[in-house]
Amino acid sequence: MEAYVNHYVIVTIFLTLGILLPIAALTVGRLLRPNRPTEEKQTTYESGNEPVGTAEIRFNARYYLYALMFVIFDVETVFLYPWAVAYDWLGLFALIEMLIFVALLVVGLIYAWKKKVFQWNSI
Amino acid sequence: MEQMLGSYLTLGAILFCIGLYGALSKKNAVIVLLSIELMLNAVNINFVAFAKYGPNANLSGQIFSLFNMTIAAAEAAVGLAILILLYRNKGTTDVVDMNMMKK
Amino acid sequence: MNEMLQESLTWTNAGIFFMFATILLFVVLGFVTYAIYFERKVIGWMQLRIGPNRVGPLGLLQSVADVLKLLIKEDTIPHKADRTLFILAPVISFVPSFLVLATIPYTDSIHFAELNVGLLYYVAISGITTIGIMMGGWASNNKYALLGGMRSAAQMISYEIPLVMSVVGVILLSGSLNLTTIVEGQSGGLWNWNFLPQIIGFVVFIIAAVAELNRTPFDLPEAESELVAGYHVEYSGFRFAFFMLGEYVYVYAIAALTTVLFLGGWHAPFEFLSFIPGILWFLLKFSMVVFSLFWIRATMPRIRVDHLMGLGWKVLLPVALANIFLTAILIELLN
Amino acid sequence: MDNLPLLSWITLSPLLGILILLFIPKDKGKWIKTIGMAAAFLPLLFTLILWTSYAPEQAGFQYEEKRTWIEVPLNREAVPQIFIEGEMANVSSFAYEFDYHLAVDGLSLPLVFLTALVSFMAAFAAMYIKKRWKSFYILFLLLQVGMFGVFLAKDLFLFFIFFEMAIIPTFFLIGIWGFMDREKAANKFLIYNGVGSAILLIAILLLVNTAGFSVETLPKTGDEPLQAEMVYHADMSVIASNLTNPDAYVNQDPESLSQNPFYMSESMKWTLFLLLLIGFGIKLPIFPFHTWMLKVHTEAPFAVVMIHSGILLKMGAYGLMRFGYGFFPEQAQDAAMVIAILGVINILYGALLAMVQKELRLVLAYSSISHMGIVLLGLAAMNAAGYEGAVLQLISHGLISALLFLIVGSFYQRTQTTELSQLGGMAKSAPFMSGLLLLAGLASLGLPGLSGFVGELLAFIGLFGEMRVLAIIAALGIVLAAVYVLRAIMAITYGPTSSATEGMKDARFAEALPMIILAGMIILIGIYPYWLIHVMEPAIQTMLSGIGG
Amino acid sequence: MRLQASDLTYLGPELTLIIAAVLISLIDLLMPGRMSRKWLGWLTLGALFVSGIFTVMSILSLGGNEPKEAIILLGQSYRIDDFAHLFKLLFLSGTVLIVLMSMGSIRQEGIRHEGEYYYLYLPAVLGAFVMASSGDLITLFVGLELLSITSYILVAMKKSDKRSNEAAFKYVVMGGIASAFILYGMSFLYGMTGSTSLAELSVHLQKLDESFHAMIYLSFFLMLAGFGVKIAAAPFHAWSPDVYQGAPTPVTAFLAVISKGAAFAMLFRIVYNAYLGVGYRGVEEPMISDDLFLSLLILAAVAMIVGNTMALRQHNSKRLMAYSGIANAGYLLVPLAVQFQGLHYSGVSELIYYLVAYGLMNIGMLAVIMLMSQSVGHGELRGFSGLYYRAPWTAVATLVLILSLAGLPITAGFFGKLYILLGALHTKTYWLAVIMIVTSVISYFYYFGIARQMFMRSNSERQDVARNGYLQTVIWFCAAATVLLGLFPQWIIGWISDIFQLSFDFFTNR
Repeated sequence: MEAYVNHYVIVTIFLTLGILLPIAALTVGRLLRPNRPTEEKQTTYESGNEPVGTAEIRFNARYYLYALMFVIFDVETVFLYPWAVAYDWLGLFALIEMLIFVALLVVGLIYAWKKKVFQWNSI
Repeated sequence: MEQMLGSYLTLGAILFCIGLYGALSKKNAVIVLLSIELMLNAVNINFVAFAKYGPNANLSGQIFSLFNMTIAAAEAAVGLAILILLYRNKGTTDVVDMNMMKK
Repeated sequence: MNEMLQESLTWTNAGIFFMFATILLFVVLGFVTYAIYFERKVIGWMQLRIGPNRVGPLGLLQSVADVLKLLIKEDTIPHKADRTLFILAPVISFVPSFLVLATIPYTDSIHFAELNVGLLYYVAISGITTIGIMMGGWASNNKYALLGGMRSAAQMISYEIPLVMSVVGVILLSGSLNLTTIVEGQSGGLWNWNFLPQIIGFVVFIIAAVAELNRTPFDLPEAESELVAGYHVEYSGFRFAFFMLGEYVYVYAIAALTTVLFLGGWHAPFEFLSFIPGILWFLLKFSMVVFSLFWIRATMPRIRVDHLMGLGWKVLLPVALANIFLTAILIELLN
Repeated sequence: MDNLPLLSWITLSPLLGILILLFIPKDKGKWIKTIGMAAAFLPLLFTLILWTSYAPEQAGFQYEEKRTWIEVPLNREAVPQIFIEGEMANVSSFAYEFDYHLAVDGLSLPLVFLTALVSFMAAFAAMYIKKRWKSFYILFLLLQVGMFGVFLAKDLFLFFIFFEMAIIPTFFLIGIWGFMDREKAANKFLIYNGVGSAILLIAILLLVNTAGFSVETLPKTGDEPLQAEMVYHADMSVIASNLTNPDAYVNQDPESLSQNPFYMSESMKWTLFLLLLIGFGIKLPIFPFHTWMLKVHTEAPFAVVMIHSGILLKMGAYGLMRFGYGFFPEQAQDAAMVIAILGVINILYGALLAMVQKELRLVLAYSSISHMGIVLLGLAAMNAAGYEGAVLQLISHGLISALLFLIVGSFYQRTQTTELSQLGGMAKSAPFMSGLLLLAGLASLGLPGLSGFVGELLAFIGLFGEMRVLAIIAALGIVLAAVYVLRAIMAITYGPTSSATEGMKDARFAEALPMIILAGMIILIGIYPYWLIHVMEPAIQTMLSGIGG
Repeated sequence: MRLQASDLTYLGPELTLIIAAVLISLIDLLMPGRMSRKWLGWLTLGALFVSGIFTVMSILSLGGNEPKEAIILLGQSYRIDDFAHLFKLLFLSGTVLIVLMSMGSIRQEGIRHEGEYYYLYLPAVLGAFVMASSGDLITLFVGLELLSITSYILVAMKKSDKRSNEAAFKYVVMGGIASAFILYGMSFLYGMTGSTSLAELSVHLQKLDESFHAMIYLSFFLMLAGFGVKIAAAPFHAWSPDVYQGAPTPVTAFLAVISKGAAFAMLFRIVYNAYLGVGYRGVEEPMISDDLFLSLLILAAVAMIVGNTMALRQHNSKRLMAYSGIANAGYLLVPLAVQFQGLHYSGVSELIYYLVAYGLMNIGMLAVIMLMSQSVGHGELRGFSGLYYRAPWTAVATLVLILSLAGLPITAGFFGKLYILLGALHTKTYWLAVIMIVTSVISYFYYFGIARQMFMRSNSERQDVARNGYLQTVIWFCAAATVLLGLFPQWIIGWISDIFQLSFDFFTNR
């Protein structure tokens, strides 16, 4: 039990360090760097042109499709990992079950493929 | 460890209520969907807490929460897809504007 | 440290853990500094250039100078940017990169947290970086940055799937998610290392890893010629540095993970070489992987964006899935 | 003759007409009318056959037809075994059983006859219908089936179905072929009757669930353990016998029998009686529930009003007698005073309002309410004379109001109005119809020698023996009846000829025939009521025996 | 514990559906784009049919077992019993009608993904199967979500129609919230007992001491709220009118009949397996389960009252059907809410019979509505005006369906209500019986409103009624079956009681 807690203490320490470093570095930077903001410096960079409109626009729906595909297949691994870990116990029966499961997902993949989800049209 | 269970359940309940509140009162449809996810995750906390500290602790709670995650993902996927469709056709994700029927 | 992990937690112990972690942090920072230098050198030599050679002997202090320059550079935040998110983004993209290092074992005695779910932990935490990158792209309120951020996110999530799937074969072989156990499963020589039985998985893993790192040939998100600089176009000074830092820490992490998962970790390739300490073997393999990553960068041209996505979904994913079942069936047959 | 399913023939023969009508194109108006009338005649024919072969002196039901119709099995796991007469028996089946059970007795027979006659006459009167004959006759014939079924069904479930079957076609008949405000009238009709039948349904189901329960042991075969069948019946005879039998489950206190779910407490009986009273009372109609019927009388086509006023209202009275009084005589006895008061209210209220109406149809509607009050009085008397009076009043009112509406319909045909102020001087242009109208009016006010008199007289005699004061007050209604009837008839037949009645033609033969027949029946009953009383005597004696008085 | 190859025969119905769904979707993908998709509809029908055959075979093979016993697969998580079989047959036949409706509406409803429109019903029905058949909370929930998620997509099938999108989104949100509630309730159920298997659950629940009683209530009410949404019972009904109106009409029928039926099957299993007789507090005190059943009764009453009164104000025919569905959810709750006691053990057959009746009349009525809106171009009630003149036969069939909905003889709807009423009176739940009857009378107003439009109004819409073989088949089948089942209810009920025995099929655990 102690070991269990200790390991996560270490993870927490890493997390703390990970957060501390940027804070420290940026604080140090703030002390060292000059700070003379002007209007020009703070405009959005658009290859030297005056910026047009904002960038908070609708993106291409294609990105969502990727996100959806990602969600589906990433969740698949939720089942694949435990199965893989316990594979030696589970044996053939679970293999076939998992095959069925993955086959169904592959059907989904084919569906997306055929519906041209993976066809990237610019942007 | 008994107290642990209580705190987890309280956390779950608080999250669930926040989620419910968000789902019922928020205007932005995306936040509504997020709130639903929050509710489902609150339930997962419950399951995992019971699986660890419950009066009859065993693994099935964790298994249940695995299934929940999957299902929540699928639901979110479908929900988002529908939301995109709606946004394309109506140009808004404001829940208040969803009153086409009922007139 | 190993013994301390078994004891119950005290403030002293925690302090010692903290110290070790800090040491690692500095090691990593040192690695990053010299990895950048090394990369520039390697690429330079490969392209028949000299590479950095002005600052310090052989240009060894070049990266240090770069860091200092970034440190004292004025930091601007555009007016139109979403200030909170803008500041938060580099932190969010950096923190997970360091956090994943907590679970990597260097030898059977030198390691930090030994989590039962180590691999899962790595996969889960590393996914957070995407959010930081997206956040940066969005918060800048700049079209290039947004496009870069979106592309980056799309690419990272697309390649995360094959990455995650390709290691399932390894898990099947070792029956554990604990990285130490995985390494121990590979003891007994070169032919026991996972990259041989898992050659398909290994290849998929490397390709996906390179893409995850946003490195050439998959560096679309920061393609200078197309998107100016991608999601961090509006960043400067140390905020920009943290994006860079995150990327190079991931190089470290991926190289270490590859070593652990596929290259037998601290094990010697042959029995008779096992007198050499494990840490050296580890470092050797680790350096090889890092070198290969730079090598790839030097040799490969950038891939086209539509090919990039197609490759991930249409090739790597099916191959990774096939690999899983091939492995499973082979295990079933051999037992 | 006894083995012929005569009652089914009576009830279902109109369906034959429907079947034929379905195949006739709807533009062949003449054919449709002929077939419709012929189909409406069939039951009358069978009823006449029935009457001739009916054994009037015999008490109880005749011509029984019983077939199991719906047998809904219930889960037997609740009670696998039952204790019967000191022996354990296996329950072999447990079910709801609803039968197709028709039978006729002295109470039903006159009403069936009335139905057959009046509906045939109404089919004649339906000539005036101007549109959509086909659907009219189909609905009309369906309605006929429902009415016969109500008077003949001996199974409560079947009764209810026929009861509803009479409501729905009427709804459409009013709503499609009625006058200006027809939809409202149809709706009002539907809702009131819907509520009525809903109340009825509760009562019926409660009865089925308690008094309908019976256990029947099967004959024992060999060494097999005893087999028993537990059945919930909806059959009238089963329910009635269970209610009267002190050994039946219904009457056994839960104290004596552990957890007896069938026990019917005194308050339960009262509830059921009241439910039946209200359910049928809406149909009858009893005073506060009467408004729907006024609307129907003014808006429905005349053929439908003939049926409605002539027969449908009688269904309520019939049901009340058969079920309310039949099942719960003690409660009826106790409630006699209330019912009598309700009757008096009906009589006086109807009569008073009839006096002030300006529309002929409303006069008749209120007079119907008044006459139904007399039926209630007869029922409240709870003796032979009262019952006979009530039934006779039903029959005679059925005939009279059918005749009245037939004539009024003919008038309307010629004048397009039934406003009293616009009619007048009919006696000149249409002496025949005016004469018959007068006859019907006189019958309605109870002139001796005509049918109305007999019923009223018997009902009053019955009540006079029991509740003298009420009888005297009610008699006032008779006087009022004379006033409103004569006022209305005078206004139509005499006085200056109005523009509407100018140059009006008298009845054609086809119109006159049903009028003559109806008038003939009125006179026949008035002169020689014995032929009806003689038929219903045994049935009424049976009913009275239930009261124990 | 593990699945044997021989057990696969029992899973025939489910396997057929899933294989067919995969195959048909692949066929749809690989088929050239220009080819007619209509025969995918026929394939779907074929799959449903085959699944039906397997179900019947399974019933027959169960009947052969002496003594009768349910087949329990996969570690008690899946039960093959006649309770499930009956529901499965109901779902299959309902879906056949609905697919026929879909085939008759594809062009008019403006649906571009024709293949999906057919074969998505298959996984949805599979979800319903799993709900009816599972003996474990996890499986129950997975089935529920399979059904829900597929129906979210089906509701959104009219891609370019804003109403459809909006309805789908509302459905997703309400469905998601409902799922969360159900899950939350399940989590407490699991927490108290440490088991997700319904059979073990009930054993544990009976043994719990006083301190858990509050949690029993909590778990039940949370689940009830969730299921209230799924069955669209007031006060959890807010979504249903909008969703019913916005969805393509066949999908509306699917939601109204199959979804609801499956939720009832699931509710039945949970309530009776887990909560019956739970929470004994002493001889004089009422048991907790009595309170729980009382709450079900109240829910039923509220649903009837709200559904029927709100329906009075509707002008749109599909919204009307939605409110009628809410009221019917109330009626359907009655056999569930009336506990098994005394001589009353017929809750299951009451529920199933009324579901059959409800399915027939609802599907039929929605087919009529679809036919009408195809002819006049809108779904308002006035579209029905003068239908009798335009299409007398359709009008007559509609009248039959209306009578059934209103609960007038001689129709299946009448007998169904009567049967439920008998059950309620049996257990002396008089107040509920009265509410049921009174609300039925209220319903005459709006049901006969349609009849008035059809028969008594003149023909304000001049259009002819569209000819549509599929829809007309559905309408006539439903009308005919409604009358037949009203005349001879024992055909169904007798058959149910022949094959189904509560204690063996529903309560046993191997």
